[in-house]
Amino acid sequence: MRFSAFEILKQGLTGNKGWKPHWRSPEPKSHYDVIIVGGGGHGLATAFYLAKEHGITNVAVLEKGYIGGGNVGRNTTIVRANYGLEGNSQFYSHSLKLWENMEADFNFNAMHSQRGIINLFHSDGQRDAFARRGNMMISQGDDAILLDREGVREMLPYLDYEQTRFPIYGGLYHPRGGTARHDAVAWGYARGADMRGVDIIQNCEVQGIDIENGKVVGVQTSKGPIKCGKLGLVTAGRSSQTAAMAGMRLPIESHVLQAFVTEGLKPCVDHVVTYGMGHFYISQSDKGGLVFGGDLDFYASYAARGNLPMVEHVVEAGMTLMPMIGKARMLRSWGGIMDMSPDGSPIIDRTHIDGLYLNCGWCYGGFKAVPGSGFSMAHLMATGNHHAPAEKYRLSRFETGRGLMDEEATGAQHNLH
Amino acid sequence: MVKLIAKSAAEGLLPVEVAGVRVEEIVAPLASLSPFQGQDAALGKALKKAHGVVLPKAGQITQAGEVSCHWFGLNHVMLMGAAPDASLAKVAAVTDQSDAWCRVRMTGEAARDVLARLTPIDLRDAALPVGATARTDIQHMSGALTRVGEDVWEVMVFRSVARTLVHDLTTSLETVAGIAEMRSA
Amino acid sequence: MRVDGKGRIDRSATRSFSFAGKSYQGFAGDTLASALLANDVRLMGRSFKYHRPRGVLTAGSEEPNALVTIGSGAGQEPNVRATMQELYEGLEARPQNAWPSLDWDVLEINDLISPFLSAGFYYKTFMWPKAFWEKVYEPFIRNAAGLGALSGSDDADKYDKAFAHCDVLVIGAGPAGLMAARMLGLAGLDVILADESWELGGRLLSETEEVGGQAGSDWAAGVAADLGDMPNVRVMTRTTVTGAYDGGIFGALEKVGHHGPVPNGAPRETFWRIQTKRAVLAAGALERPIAFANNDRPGVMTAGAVRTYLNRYGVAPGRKIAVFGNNDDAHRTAMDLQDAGVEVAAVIDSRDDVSVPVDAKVMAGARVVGTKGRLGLREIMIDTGRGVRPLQVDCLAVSGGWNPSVHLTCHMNGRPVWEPSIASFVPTPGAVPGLVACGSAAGDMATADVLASAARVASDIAADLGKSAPTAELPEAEGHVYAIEPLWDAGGKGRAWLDFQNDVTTKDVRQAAKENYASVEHMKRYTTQGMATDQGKNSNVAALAVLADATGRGIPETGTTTFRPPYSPVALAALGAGAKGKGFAPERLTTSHAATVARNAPMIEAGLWYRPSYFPQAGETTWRESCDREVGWVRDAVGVCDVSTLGKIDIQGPDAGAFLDFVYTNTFSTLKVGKVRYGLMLREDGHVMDDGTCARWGDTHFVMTTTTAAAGQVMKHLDYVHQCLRPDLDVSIVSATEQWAQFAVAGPKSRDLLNALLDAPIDNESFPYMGCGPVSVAGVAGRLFRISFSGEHAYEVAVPARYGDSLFRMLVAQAEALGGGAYGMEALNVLRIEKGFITHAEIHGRTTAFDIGMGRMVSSKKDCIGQTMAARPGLVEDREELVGFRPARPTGKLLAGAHIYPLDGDAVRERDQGYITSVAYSPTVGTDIALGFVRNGRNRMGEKLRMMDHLRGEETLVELCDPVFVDPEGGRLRG
Amino acid sequence: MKISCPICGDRDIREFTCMGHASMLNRPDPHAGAKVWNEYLHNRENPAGVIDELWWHGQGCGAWLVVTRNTVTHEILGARLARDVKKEMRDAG
Repeated sequence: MRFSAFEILKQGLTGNKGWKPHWRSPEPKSHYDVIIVGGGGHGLATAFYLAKEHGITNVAVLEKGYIGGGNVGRNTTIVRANYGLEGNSQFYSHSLKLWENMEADFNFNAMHSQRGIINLFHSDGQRDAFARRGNMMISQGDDAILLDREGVREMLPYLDYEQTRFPIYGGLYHPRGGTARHDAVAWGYARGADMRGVDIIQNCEVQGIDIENGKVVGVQTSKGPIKCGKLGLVTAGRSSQTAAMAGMRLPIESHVLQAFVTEGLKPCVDHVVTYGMGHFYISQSDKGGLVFGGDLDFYASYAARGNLPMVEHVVEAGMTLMPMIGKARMLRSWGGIMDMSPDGSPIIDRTHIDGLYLNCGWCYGGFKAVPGSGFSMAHLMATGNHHAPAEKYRLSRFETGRGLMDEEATGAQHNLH
Repeated sequence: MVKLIAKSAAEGLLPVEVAGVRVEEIVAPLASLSPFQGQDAALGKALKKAHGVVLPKAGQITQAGEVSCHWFGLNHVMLMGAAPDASLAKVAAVTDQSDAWCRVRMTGEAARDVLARLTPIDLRDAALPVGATARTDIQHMSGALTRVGEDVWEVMVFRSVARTLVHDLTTSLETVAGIAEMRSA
Repeated sequence: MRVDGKGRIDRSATRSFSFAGKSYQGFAGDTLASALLANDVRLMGRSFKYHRPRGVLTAGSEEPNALVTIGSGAGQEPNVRATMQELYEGLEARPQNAWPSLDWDVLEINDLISPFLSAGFYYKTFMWPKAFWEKVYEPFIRNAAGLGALSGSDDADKYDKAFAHCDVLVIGAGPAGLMAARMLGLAGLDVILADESWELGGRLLSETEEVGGQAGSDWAAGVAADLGDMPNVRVMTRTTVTGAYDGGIFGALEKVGHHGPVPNGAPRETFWRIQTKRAVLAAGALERPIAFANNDRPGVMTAGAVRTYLNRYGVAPGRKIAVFGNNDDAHRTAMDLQDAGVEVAAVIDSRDDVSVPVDAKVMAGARVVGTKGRLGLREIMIDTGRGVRPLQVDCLAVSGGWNPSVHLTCHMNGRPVWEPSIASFVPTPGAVPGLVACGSAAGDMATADVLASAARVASDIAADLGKSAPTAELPEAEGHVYAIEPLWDAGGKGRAWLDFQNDVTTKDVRQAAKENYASVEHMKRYTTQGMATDQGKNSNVAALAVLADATGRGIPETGTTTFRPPYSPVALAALGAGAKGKGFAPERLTTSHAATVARNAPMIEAGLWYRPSYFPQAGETTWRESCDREVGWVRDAVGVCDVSTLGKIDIQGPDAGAFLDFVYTNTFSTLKVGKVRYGLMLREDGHVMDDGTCARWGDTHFVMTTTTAAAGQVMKHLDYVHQCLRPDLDVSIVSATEQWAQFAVAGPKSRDLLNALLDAPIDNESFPYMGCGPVSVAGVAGRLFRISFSGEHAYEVAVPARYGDSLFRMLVAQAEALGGGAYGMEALNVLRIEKGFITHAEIHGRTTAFDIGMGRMVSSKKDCIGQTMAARPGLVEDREELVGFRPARPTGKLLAGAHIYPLDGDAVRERDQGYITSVAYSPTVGTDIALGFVRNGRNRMGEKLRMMDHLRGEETLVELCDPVFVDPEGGRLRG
Repeated sequence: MKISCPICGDRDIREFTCMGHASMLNRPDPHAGAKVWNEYLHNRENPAGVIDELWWHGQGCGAWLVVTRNTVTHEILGARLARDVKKEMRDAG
């Protein structure tokens, strides 16, 4: 069924009784050409692009819970291509271009809203660093505008320009940045993949990886063994566990990042705003809730929930930057499990095991990467070659030191990225 | 001949008194003592001999007249009220800290309610009795908190943040006083 | 309508208030909702999506409909639950989410086109044309959505945060909470009893039942008085426990000043962090409505809420009231109304065999299946099993049963368990360590059982904590069995609401299931069920029952979504109290701050410190003029700059030298006493962490300096290295940053200046370049280091901080006498760039010792932090190396943050050669100069390249050069 | 979350900073080779369960601690002074 205004009209007039499942719930087949472990955004996107770009449709996505139940459904929905380092720059640039066409690709409105992102800076030194980044963005073909204090004030009149602890010197404005309806991205890819023949199998936990003579041959699951030609591990915060089934130890620590939403409010924040000094970022959802977040809680966690010190710290940053949000009330807080890598950048690579591919290390920037990650992972799995925009995402870079992409410049301590 | 004029950390900021709680600055010599490996007992002896005070256990203070010794962290005590005797340097690293800290004393029944707004530690009698001290967070500042009397507390933060400390204490004093006024209304 | 003789309001204390511009009167003890109902105002809000007219559904914090805006101007507060807002004189409330008025809301049109707005409709359209999303569709959706509005500006209200500690936190002061708190208090434990109301008693304040032979509310008052007499019990009213966190920490919000004018200093709210050993969840239960067609009209409310309005507030929410339920508890409403003289039109019970001792029509085996009345309930449709018949009523009290308040037990990922006997979920024991539920929160519905379970829990906890609780004397209380037969969806023609605020109906849930959003989480996210301000408190259980039905699964298999903190929403101003303006982070001031500000120097933030940007003089109109002058002073005469913000760390002990050898790349154990050495420190990953100087003050005593930016990081790092990697080393590390006020005195006349203040003059012999030692400064014991960050003959002089202000003034006065003066950060930056000295602009976290040309400083003779990883091939091959840049033409402009490209071709990423980190106009050189990094730059000196700044539209031809622009031989340093 | 500091007793985690896995104590010999160093600095067991972690009581006594904690439940099972743990590791060779 193709979605359209006409379809809505037709269904509305007939009691909304004719809607069909957006994806099937098949039983697993005994063999797939490709199995993707992990039904999150990255996994579903990988399956989608395997089918769409490479015609590989004998594909299963195995999800131990419900699809989109991980970070794609619990993030702060920011989409951007404003990275400063070679490697990341081209990758996120490509990913943003995919965002700009994905809704047409999978016929589902993910409400991708290019409302613009403003990264504030608070000193001359930060301005210089942002200028360097902005110049990188433009030289990559993306958009960036350096705003001075007055330029920021024009766009964001509600910030505190007088008393805030770290004064606003200006901002790096990325007009094509924005937000999207996070769940819809997962559902859209699921629907798109399903329409192309991919089997999405929920409540199917992978419990073992079968390797023969250094080659992957299948997986053991809670729904029985399934054979495969190639296997992609796309399990984000659980990557260490899935890789361990193949005897691998990854450069990943899993940490909790909290996010927050307020009660619904009439429109008051029209962009995505990030506050460099306070690890605070905010936007307003179409429903009216202020969606915001900050830094990791800093301790390893699989609990998908955090604690008060970081809750308070994040809100305190918000209060010094934009005290007008004081009367908004926090409605809900939650956490995601972040696969933190040693340089803060991801891994899309093959492994030493034939047919086993790895996609992880997205830290807390995975949402905007979903299309690019899926596209590049599919390319790698289908062709055996690294997709050019993602070719730097090698596992070996940590040992050799070649091509480290430490955007935060904090070094090899996983929780500092 | 030129002469340098001394200024205390909270000069011009204190004393402050709100609703019966008084905050004032204490100025006295401070020296951090950190015993070399295996020299704890020797430091205890030297301290006793030179200054009459006992080496405090973790979380405790000891006192002899004007001189006191506050536990101040891992492997670390602070001698207060006297310049450290030279004998101490043989067994411990000695660092003059007389000018490094802003030290204030807060007196009054509501002082505990004021502090409960600034520090996460347990201020109940059982947890922090008279004579106990703690290194802790004072409103995002690294600080030391000591209970020197039933309603008498000492707060120490770095000298550079003296103004912030006084601001935070004053705000909390006003909060506590305001709430009391509301309750009595 | 007020009912005589009922309620706990003070009828002698009238309170005037306004709603939607009209004035009304209520009484002290009313909520805004009860006072409006007393004035026969039923319409209080509009729903989120369809803008349906809505009245109160509940009498508590879970209210989804009656959300109003309180106050006006900067401090206006949106989304206030009228059911929780205490009435006070002069209260101004306004409706929200309705335009132009609550009665006539244009967007009510959405209700008419609702067939096209079913679950998830927006995922299926608004995609064409693409550009319309941001420009047309989204703005429309955003404006239609949302509830109340923020003022958009800062307000003057004060908020507060505090910590509390106790042995036992009792959450809720209904019968269970009171019982438990009294026993725990008597056992001698420190107890905090928190309740969201201003009065203790919970449901007892809303019911007519007796406890201990007296009115339940009197029993509660008696216990409250007992608790008030116990010094170890702290009663916190108007306090909602909002979250359960790890380690026995709970968040709680106290509404200190929401019920009237707030005196100076007092906050509106205090956010508490309560640390406790144990907690008792005595939060009671929340009544749930039943879904039936058009069950959302003003006048339809929960049966328990009707009793609350009647018994607690003396208000009958209608003149002719019907009661509809599936359980015995609903019958109480009919009885109480009848006793109070309010007409009960009918009691409709979905169960077949019921008897109710009321003088009204009792309809067993019947269901309400429809309603009428545009702005308020006028009529209900009853399916008696033998046909549908109308009944004229203006209020319908509905009870679908009670849901234990399990929310806090879910905050740490606990899942509640289905309890068929009450057709609801109860807490999983141990879901939050240390927290035990009792009373109706644990599923005990009869008051006698509630009291007994509270007593049991209290005595277990007391024993656990080593106290013996007094034997519980259980007061006599009602012990009826709570009989219920589940009824989720009574049906009828039309939409039946589950989530009132978000307009989620049973049809939406069924449609979601059909579209394969069959997981409860998918259904929630697809339909927005449970995502409104009540977070599904009123609707989640019924919604998943409907989902279970639609998918053919049982309720337990269907599972629940997760309740997460906060239990009820918390103002950001409370969570972030104290952080507004400067409160976000401490302000660190140097001892020269006052004197510097007095000289009109603009202050800039350097980490938490404030430092002067420059010291303007009369006639100067730009910072550049001041800066150039200050640079000239240092180059030609003498300048003074406060450098106290640099980290100063005392490293003492027999192994101090060995320790420094391990943390610095170069060797310090060989440094002579009285000498200073430049040191480079790496992170373990081989990149540069910090640089600075370290002086050997004595045999076993070093004084390390760090950069201002990295002072904290380095201190932490040294402690880490010592405690975690080398505890074998006998060394003590103490920060002395704050002990010393330290000033750079730089320039050819620096020694002249110092000799005017030092008690014993110095010369090049006693203080050669990189020498250090004690000095007497105007009679005060100080320290002197001959080091330079400007390339000039320079010193840093330190005195105990108490003398800092005085010494700064004196140094500046002396400098001025010598033709110089104070200089700020701008000049300091120019001076160091001229000399090619790096700061964190260059050692920004991704640079290696190799990159900055200090590869040889990483000694291979010893192990040190970072040494091994710094040797990785990627850290020494094909790197971007530190270089200097000059404009090829003298007027060429350089910009920090610009990138470097070859002369020909496009300035695109693929051709990127490097970037500029620091730029200054050098008055000494007479052009812009810059530092930065270029691929293999050290081998490309003299090469011409193109600087391109896309952002600022600047393109400059540059020449690569040595990063030292001034005095490369270093003669001036030694002068 | 509260950590029971062996020196200060129960303290709110807001007084602490977490550095990550306590395997950092096990610093290899400088000549141990690229693979060993890569394992040490980058690769992690990352258990969904009990972990030893390094925490610094920076807003307290200044001690570095090895805290044993469950990453799924956040339960704290114990805390020891890192220097003691390190000394034991040295003694054990």
